[in-house]
Amino acid sequence: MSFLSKLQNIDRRVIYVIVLLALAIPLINPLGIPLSISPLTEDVYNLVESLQPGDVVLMSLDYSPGGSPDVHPQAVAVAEHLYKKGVKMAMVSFWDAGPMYGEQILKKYEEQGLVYGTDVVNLGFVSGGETAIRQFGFDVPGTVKVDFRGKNTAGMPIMEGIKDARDFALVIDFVSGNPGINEWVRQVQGPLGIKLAAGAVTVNVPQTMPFVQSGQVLGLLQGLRGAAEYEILIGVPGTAAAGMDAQSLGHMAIIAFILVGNIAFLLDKKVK
Amino acid sequence: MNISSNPWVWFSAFGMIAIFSFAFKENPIYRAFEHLYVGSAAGYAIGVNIDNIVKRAIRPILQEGEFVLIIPIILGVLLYARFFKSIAWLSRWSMAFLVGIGSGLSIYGVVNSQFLAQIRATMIPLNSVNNVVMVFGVLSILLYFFFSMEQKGAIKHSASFGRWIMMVTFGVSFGNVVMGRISLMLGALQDILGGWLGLLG
Amino acid sequence: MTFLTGTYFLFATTLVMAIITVVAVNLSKSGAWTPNIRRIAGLDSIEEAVGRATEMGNPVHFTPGLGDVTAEVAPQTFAGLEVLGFVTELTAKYNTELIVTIRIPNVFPIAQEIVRQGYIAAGKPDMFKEDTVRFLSSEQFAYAAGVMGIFHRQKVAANIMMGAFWAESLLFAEAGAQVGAIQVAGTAAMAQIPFFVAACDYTLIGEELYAGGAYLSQDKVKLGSIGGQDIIKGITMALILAGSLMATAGSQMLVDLLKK
Amino acid sequence: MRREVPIVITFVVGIIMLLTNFIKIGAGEVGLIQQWSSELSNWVIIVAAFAVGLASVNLMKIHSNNITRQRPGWVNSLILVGSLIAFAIIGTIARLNPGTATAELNQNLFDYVMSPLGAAMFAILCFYIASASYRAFRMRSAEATVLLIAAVLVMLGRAPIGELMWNQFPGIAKWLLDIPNTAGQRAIMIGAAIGGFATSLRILLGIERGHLGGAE
Repeated sequence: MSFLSKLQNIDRRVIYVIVLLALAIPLINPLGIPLSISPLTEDVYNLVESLQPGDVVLMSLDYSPGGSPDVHPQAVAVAEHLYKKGVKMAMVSFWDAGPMYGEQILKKYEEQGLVYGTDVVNLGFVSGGETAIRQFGFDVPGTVKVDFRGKNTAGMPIMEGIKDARDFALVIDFVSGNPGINEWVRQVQGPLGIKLAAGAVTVNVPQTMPFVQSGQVLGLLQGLRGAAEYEILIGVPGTAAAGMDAQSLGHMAIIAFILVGNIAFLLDKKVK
Repeated sequence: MNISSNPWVWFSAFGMIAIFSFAFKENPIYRAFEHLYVGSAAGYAIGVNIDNIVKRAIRPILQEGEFVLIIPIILGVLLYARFFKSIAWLSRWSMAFLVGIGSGLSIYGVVNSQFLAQIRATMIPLNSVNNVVMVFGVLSILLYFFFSMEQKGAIKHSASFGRWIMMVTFGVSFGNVVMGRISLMLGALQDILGGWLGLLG
Repeated sequence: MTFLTGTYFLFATTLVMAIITVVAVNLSKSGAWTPNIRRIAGLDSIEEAVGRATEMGNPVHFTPGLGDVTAEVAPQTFAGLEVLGFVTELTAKYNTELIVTIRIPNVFPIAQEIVRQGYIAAGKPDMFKEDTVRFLSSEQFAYAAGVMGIFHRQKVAANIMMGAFWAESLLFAEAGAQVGAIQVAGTAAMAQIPFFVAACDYTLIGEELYAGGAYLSQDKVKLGSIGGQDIIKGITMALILAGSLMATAGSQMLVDLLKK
Repeated sequence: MRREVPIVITFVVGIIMLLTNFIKIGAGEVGLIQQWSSELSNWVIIVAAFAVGLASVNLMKIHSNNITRQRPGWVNSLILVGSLIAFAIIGTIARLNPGTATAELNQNLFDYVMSPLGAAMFAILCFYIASASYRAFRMRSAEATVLLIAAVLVMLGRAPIGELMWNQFPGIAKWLLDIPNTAGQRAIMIGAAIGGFATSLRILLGIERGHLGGAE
């Protein structure tokens, strides 16, 4: 076996170890590479910035453990911004794991004095996918009569004046697949014309772009990097920002793999 | 180093390392944790949905007398008829209900938001390179997926332009997937290195 | 009865699309009009791949994807199974061993029947062995690991993947490349297409999979539906072109009409 | 009965859900069709909750068989069945009794068992994309070359270090995402909308019955 074909057939475990090191070392010893802010992230930031204290924002938490590392930090960062602005947060989920992530976020703000039912509420999980999103969008109190914690939503101060999705000052869908932003756009944004923004798992970003370009989605956080940019915008760097150096080295490693693999492939073809 | 003293954290760190070990070699510990994950996710979903049934159907029936909700409960129970050969056909009534609602709903949503809205957004003046790429990119890809016509001459060239645009589209997806996958690994590493070993500041 | 405002054009569009689809399907069913679906280029690459495997004397691997026949992705699985019929005939013609791996229990009996019938139709019923169609595991990654094992042990020379795929697509494509197999893939799972294009010799993209399946099965309803969709596509293209030419000339008339 | 009833059900409920967007009957604030469609949607939420259990029944059947026959790997089947039952029971009790110790246990099971294991299962994909990058993604054709170049440009634009190397990379990546990608995704979206429309219509009209299963 020639050197070139040996190089092409290197043990995959060697590659795994290189990737692990490229990610772990900068996590432990950050390099401090500067991060520029994408206009799409700024759009979301400005939407939140334009809200008034007392407005109610709906966060639709539509992700699972599989996508959570890419999306949950976005929800955490946006919630922090909403908290600072004095905006009220309602949460709902069309994925069954969603409410648990909602509880993780709410716990922190309840400890800081926000009152459940007045400033924040977790409306829980609604089964039924696309149909559920439509039903919720058209009739919020009728669809979630009881919240995640088993309390009646009727009479909660935060739910006062909320009839359909148009009564939220902004709806942000944090999403790692279907049902998610597609369904929100076609079942609620289209017919009702709500203000809709999204935080998407990186993999879904390209598919969401036509909605952004056509103005159906007003702002988009793009995966973990979107969360990191948001953390920097609100001046509270968190786990997402801490991971960006590792993202840099990880990308470099993958690009190097593609280059070396292809150089060996092309040279090998020439030799043959 | 500031190792966690929380037994839950120890358990989850051990579980994650066990799952990662699959990449290096398939092994019994991986298989045990894989089955634990599959079982727990399925069990979790059952708990969530029983809660939904109780809150949305059973309580309204018992406490508010909304007896009409017995119909969806029957439809729901009928889904399980498929596990009994003699009455398996009954489960089709429930499927027909779910699929009918889904189709009716999606026709409207798809035509409105993914068809007309996107056509409208493509009706842009041909006054810049970007706009020309956008309009002719969309047109030539639609042409590429035209099946009842042989692709010859000008049509062939135009459709092949469409295929090239798609290749760039797929390249963009590829690049995004890389970032997404690294994010997932970072999340796990932050839990292991930070949450468990206390190595991260 | 009143129409809701702002939905006139939408309603008209839905109605026109429905009429075109229904008429096309019915004409095709009655035999009055059969849309002439062109041969998809990817199908020729399948023939090439089977030919290569024959030259090398090594088996062909086929998977109809990881989707269930009752799930949303069912059309992809069915299209994959239609291609399986074609692959079976080819391998029968060339006397080349075929290995079909299955992840979904529901798909197993269907695939087995297709392969058995394919061999009988080609006059070679003896080629069907009990382990031609293999159920490996219903767990996603366990199935993927099983397929990778088969690639290495049996020195698969051609790998054909048609159906719905998820993240395991990477593993198949890599394992296939490692053993030097010719690979042809087809899927409508948009997230996986990039990996197939980068690692396979030919990839059927999205709707091509359905059209390929309809072409091979010659199912009248499917052919009629594809014909109807082509007509709608043609009208769409004309609309876009007209709209953007009018926009270039400074008129927003068509854009406004679509909002009505 | 067996054949016609499902087709009628599909047609009737489908038409209601479609027309609710276009037509209003009755003088009240909310039209008749709108009332029906709202009630039907409520039902879907309930029926869909029942549907989730279907997959678990299959899982239970396969794995309890493994256990009773002591097939190889039956211990793993036991783990699966045990965790399924435990999570289902604890989850149900916890949700119906919020604020209790069971609810806390349920949150811990989610935070420290289900969530990290699920995240780890998907994190392995990072390894796979790395090894496939090295060993499988080749410039074997002009098309694959274009794809790989676009991919590398996007990666350089996305990783903060790319900008440090050349400050134009983020701009290039943004252009690729905004223009050719949007054109491609939009065309695919329009094509999928036409295809999805045709499929939904065939189901609604009973021309396509695959979802009802083939066998009588």
